[in-house]
Order: sequence, then structure tokens, then C-alpha cells
Amino acid sequence: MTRVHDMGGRFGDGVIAQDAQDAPVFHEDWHARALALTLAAGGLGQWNIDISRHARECLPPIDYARFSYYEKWMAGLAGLLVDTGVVTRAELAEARGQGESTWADKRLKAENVAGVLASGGPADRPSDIPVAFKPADQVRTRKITGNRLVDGGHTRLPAYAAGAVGRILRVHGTHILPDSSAHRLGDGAEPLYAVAFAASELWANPEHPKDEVVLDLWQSYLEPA
Amino acid sequence: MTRVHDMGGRFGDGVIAQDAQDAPVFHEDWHARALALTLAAGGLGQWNIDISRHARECLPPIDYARFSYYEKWMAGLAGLLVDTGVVTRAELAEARGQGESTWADKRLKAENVAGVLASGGPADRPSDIPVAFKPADQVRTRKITGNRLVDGGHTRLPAYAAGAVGRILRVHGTHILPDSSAHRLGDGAEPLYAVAFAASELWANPEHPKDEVVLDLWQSYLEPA
Amino acid sequence: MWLGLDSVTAPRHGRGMPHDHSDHDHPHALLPSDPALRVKALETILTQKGLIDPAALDEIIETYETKIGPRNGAEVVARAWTDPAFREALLEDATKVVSELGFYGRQGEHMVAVENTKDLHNMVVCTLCSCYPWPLLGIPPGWYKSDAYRARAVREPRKVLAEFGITLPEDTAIRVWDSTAEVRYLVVPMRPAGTEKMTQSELVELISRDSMIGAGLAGQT
Amino acid sequence: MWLGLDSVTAPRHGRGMPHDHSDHDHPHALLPSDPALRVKALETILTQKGLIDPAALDEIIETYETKIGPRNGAEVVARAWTDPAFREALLEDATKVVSELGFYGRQGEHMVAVENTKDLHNMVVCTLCSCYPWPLLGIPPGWYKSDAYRARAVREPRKVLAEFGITLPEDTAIRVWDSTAEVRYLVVPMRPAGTEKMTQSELVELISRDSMIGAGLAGQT
Repeated sequence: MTRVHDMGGRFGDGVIAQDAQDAPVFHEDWHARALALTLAAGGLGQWNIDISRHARECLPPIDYARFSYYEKWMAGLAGLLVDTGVVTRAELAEARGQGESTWADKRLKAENVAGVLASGGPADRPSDIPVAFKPADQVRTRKITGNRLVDGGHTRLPAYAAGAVGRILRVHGTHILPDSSAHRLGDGAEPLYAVAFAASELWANPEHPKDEVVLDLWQSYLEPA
Repeated sequence: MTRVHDMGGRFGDGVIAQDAQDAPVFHEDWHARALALTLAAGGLGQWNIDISRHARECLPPIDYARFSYYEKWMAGLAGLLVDTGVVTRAELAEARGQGESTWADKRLKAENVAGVLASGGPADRPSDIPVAFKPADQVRTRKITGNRLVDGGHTRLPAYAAGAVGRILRVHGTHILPDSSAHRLGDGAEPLYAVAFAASELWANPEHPKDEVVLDLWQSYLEPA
Repeated sequence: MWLGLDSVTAPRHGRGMPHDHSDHDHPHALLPSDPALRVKALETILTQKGLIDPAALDEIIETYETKIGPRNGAEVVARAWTDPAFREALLEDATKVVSELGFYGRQGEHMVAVENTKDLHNMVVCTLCSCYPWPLLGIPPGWYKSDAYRARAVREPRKVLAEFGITLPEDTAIRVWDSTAEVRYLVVPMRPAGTEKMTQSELVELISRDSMIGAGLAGQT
Repeated sequence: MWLGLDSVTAPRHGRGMPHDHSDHDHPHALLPSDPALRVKALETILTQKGLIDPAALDEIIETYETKIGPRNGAEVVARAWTDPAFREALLEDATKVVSELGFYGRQGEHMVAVENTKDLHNMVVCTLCSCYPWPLLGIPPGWYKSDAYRARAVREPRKVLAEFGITLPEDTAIRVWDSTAEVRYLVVPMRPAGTEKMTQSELVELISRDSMIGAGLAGQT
């Protein structure tokens, strides 16, 4: 068990509330503002995507459960702004910014939006760590999920896939390790794989003998099996 | 991952809000009424303790997270009353009971309360299943927790202790199997053990090499290791 | 057999199978959302249907407010400190021993006593719900039932104990008992130094509820 | 490098370490609780500090409302259906192929295309958050980000598909892709029977957003 966000396989959720194919992209104006604000604030360069995911995961479990999607984004953003010193608690409490920020020169300008969205932020990085597995190799995931660098830290091995045997499906190259990057400990890039697991390896009562779940997993999450 | 109640080991909860040693037993009058109502309704004999635990576990995850303790009890009770046909949805909606129930003769009377609380409801039962383990034996828990009789059903192996190796500490005799009893499939009594696990077997970053966690686990949850 | 563990085992069609509700179609959503009004509504319905005697509720409440509480456990512990044969019998078969003292009952049908020593500190939790030895300790305190205690006690008992003001010696092991069955655990805390001359009833005053859960020490102030 | 993946890797004292808040001391609790007011407050603070240009927010919103959406993915799929060499290149290296079409960008930096066949149905989820191929499908729909989809898609994809009106043949295997890294998956749905004479732009109309997530079929009505 890591944190409340790690809900894959959980029982207890009811039917999925579907949106129509032609539903608006943003159901409320504030959803659109929340998304745009998060992207623009991210552009200040004070955190990366792993840090911002971890900020949402670290919301108190009660908040994580009760908040709608963009409410989680806003709460995560509030936490990031305070943690990085970009905004003070007093400014949040007064809903008023005190003077121009030292990072104001990093403000995302309207004319740069298209270019910034189009250029993205790739996560592949060179790494000295040799690729240990090839397609069809059998691997076993860590028996206990969890960040090995920081207790309670960010990790991307869901609890439902811990201690499971699967086979390498694809080698994705070498990617930034979120367990490191989310805690400002460096990229820690290492080989990343798509790993396929039989449903029977993951679930007490799998639906179908042929079904599989595939996860993208870093080499340090895996051992030969 | 079973359900939202299965939170042992979860990260994200803050400090524990302690009560004073001399705090009142019930912080609010309605807490006291909720407890008493649950006990008295249980006395109607329409469900057992495993069914009632499962009713609380089956609350929608959002409700389970946001409800206070006795709110979970009340919501669980509402579910049980409707599921068993003791109360109708219409009666709940109108907050009004329609006529005397056929189970009214089972009503717990004030003069019987002391006797009923004192007599309890033991969970040990005879079983034909031979006791397979003795103290100091090494055992491994099921790799995947979850009810094997009913998909998504009640079980008492927490996810954090799935697939772990421990040693038998005590043999408790033969007890009702909650996985069966919670779904009205019979007592299914089988041997029950206290099983000790090294903290390092359960957690990515254990606090201390000598620490252990002990769980009471049924024989069908275990295999020799 | 009041809990009906035997009487309700016959499967009935469509009952007892899990059926996951989304947020708004669970029966509880039909009731008032204010918790006090919600309880009142349920009590009213059940009373009108003849299923509940409000006087029985009063009796249950009074029992747990005034008769069944941690004083019971403290008496057991104080006697174990002062009577070696009793201590031995308690550690051997706590159910039998506490029954003889009149402390058998609901949520205490299968008791085990575990003793704290210099080498081993025992601590009790129920990660899956709120199991607790009612006949000896009464109704559990709020913190015992909190998500934070349930989530953290098994994984980081030392951090939890620190919040309760306890730092154990470095070479003391911790054993956390997660109450996953109907067995209930009573921690027998260590007898504080300097209490050799105290009477049993003086000792009882030192034995807090938390010390019998393992989240406190006897005599801790 | 706008996402700052490189620029913020230097550890700073006390930052980046997890520190679990209880319910009321998280910074968000300082803001208004109404979500619309909460967003407004954050936008106001950041604008007053010179950190946000509201016109840039407008531009981002307009981009995802009008320019970047599932039409992009549908064009890729329709071409894969009609151009065997394109299909082969897409399945070999989707990032390269979609980049050449101008569909590279944020949340689509590492693309993989997976093709549905009679034997294998692919379906995409992100159980840990909401990863989704934005440049090809736009902003994910609410259901994709819901707890129910995240929890259930990996464990019971057939029950989930049934809710979306899909029943697969008994001998079709399902492969659920849980997007745990920065790789994003595009499902290439099966081309419906009887569409052999359609033009590429007619085909585009059959290719729904859900079909490219694997929660729908192309041409499904």
C-alpha cells in the first residue's frame, strides 16, 4: 500500500459515470482555468511533472477522495507554491499577492503558449545503466512497492502489481526515474520496459484466462524470474 | 487491494488526533445512540458480525473516507436494513416506519441488555479441518488477498500482509471463516493462528530490525513456506 | 447467541453478495445528511416498527458510560503485577481468567493477554475496522478508530509511539498486533519502578487505557 | 524543456521530502472552499505577483477547446486503415510518425500505437493519475479520470466494456495498458466491416475518442 491514489484493482466503486462523446472539453469554466493555471505555473520551472504528481498524491486521503479532479489539481498547486516559496501561506490566506515575484521573468507569455505546448518535455535521458532485459524475458516486480530513496516517496509501481511475475513486452529506452526526480535527487535515468502480466497473476478472480495487464516499469523495480 | 477500509500501511495520514484519557466515552449524544441502535438492531438476528463489517466496507469509497466513525456505522446499518428487507427504501426516505414488523418479537428489551452484552457471541466452532501448523512453523500468506468464494467479498487478510512469510506464534483453535460467514455461506470454521511477520517482510523501509507485526489468519490464507 | 452468528447462515437469494453502489444510490443517501438527524430517523423508523425499545438503547449507553470501561482492564493488570499465579494463568488463558472475574462479554469472547517487558513492547491496532476488547477497556477512543492510527501503527509504530510521548530503548523490539479475527488483545504494561509498596488499588490508578493498548506506559504522566 | 524536468533536480533543504498533512493544515485549506473561488484566488495571487499572464491561460484553454482533440487521433487512425506503409510505420515508431504530422507535444512525447484485432483488444487506463495522449486525443474525459475507471479497468475490463456497450467475442484477449510512465498509448481500433469504399475523411467520422482509448469501437453507435 502506498497512498490513496494507488487505487488500481480496488473494489467498491460503482458504475462509471460516462460523458457523452460530444461533451464539452471543460464542464465548468473553472475547470478550464484550473488546467491552464497549472500548466502556466508549471512553466515557472520550480517543479517537474514528478514533483507535481507527488504533490497531488500527498493530499490528505480524505481530501483526495472527496475532491473532484481539478480540485485535486488546485490543492496540489497550492501545496507546490507554498513548498517552493513562490507564494506564502499568508498570500493564500488573504487571496492577495504581495509584490512582484523574483520569478516574474519566467512568466509564460500568451504568444509562447503554442510553442511550449508543441515542444513538450520528453522524459528519455542517457543512462550508464545497461539494459538488463529483452522482450520475452521473465521478470518479477518488487515484492513491496514503495520508494527506496525516500520513505513514503513517489513511485510508479502500483501495489496491485507488486511481487508479480510478468514478461518484457517492449524496451522503451532509458527514462527519468520518478522515484528520484520527484524528490529533486536527480534524473536517475534507467531502462524502462513495458511488462505484461497475466490477469491471473494479479487478481484473485480474473475475468478471462487470456487477459493481461501491461505496465511501464523501470529496471530497478524488476528482477529476473 | 481489496477495499478502501484496507488501509494498513497507507502513507498520507497526518498525526493522530488523540483524545484525553478522561474524554467522555461518547463525544456526542448521537454517537451513543448510533452505537446502541447498531447493537440493538443486530439483536434482531438478521445479520452477523461479518455481514455487518462487510456492509461498512462496501460503502462507496468517497463516503468511507469522509464519514466519521459512527456515520459509517449508521450508513452500514441503513444498508443492512434495506438488504435484509427489515426496512424499505420508502421508509428510509420518509423517516417513518410503516406498521409493525414481523420481527418485532425479536426486539431487545431493556431488562435483557445486561445479559446479552455479558453472554457475547463466541466465534470458535468445531471443524473437521485438521490443524496443519504448529508454533514456529514458517508459513506464507496468499500472494493475492481477496475472498475466494465471492468476488469482491469480505476477507481478513490485509493487502499489506499478502504474499509474506511469517511464523506461527499461537494456535487459536478453529474459528468461523469470515469469508464464508459474511456471505451467508455457512460458518466454514477452520484453524486460526496468530502469525508473526518481520517488519522487513512487510515494509519497504522498516523502522527497526527487531520489530514484528502479528496478524490472526485463517488456515486457508496460509501455505507452508 | 445474540449476535446471531449461527442463525443467519442460510443463503438467501441476492443477499450477502457484494454490490457496489455509486455515491448516490446507497440506501444511506435516503436519510437526512446531518448525522444526528440521521440517527434519530433510524431510531424513529425502527421504534415505529416495534424493532427497537428506546429504553434498551438507554441501558446499552449507560452500560458503556458507567459500567464497562478501562477500570476493568486495570484491575486485571494490577492483580497480574501483584499475584504471580494470577499473572501466569492470565498469560496462559486470559479468556478463562477474565471470565472468572466477570469480564467476559461482547467483543471479549476470545482474550489473549500479552506482557510488555524490557525486551518487547506490545501494541494493538485493528487496521481493517476497530476491533477492541470491550469488556476490559470499554468503547475504543476516537484515536484508536482513526484512519491515521489504523494506517500508521503497523508500518511506523515508533513514530506513532513518539506522538504518544513514548521513546523505547533502542534494543526493545515492538510487536504490533493487528486484530484481524475475533481474538482480542490486552497489553499488560510494565509495572513502573518504585511501586513495590503500593497496594493493588493504588496500582490501578497508574494503569491508563492507553497503556493497555500499548500506546502508553503505566504511570506515564 | 518547459516542464523543467532538468532544471529543478538540485535538492533543496526540506523540499521534495514527503510530509503528510492532516486534514486542516494543508496549504489548500487556506483558500476559499468553493472550487471556482479557489481557482480565482490562485489566479489573482499569481497574476498580482507577475507570475501568470491571464492571456496565456486563455490561449491554453482555446488550444485544448478548439485545436488539440480526438480529431487528431482519428486522422492518424484513418490513415493507418487506408495506408499500409503508414500503418506499419505507426506501429513501429508512433512518436516519429505523429511528429511528422505535427502531433507531437506535451503529454505525447513518447507515443506507442497498439492495434486492435479479432484476437486482441487493447484498452488504456492510468490507475495512478490520469496520463493520456493529449496531442492526439486532447484533454481526457471525466470518466477516464474517475476513481471507478481507474480502480476497475485493470481488474475487470470486461465488466467495464459492458458498461460502454461492448461485448467482445469469447476468444478475444484483452490487454489493458496502465500508463505508469511517460509513454502514452493510442489504440488503433478495428476498421468496421462495410467501410471498404469510404474515403479517409469519411472514415475519420467513425473514429470516436473512446475507440482510441479502447473503451469503444469504431463505428459504434
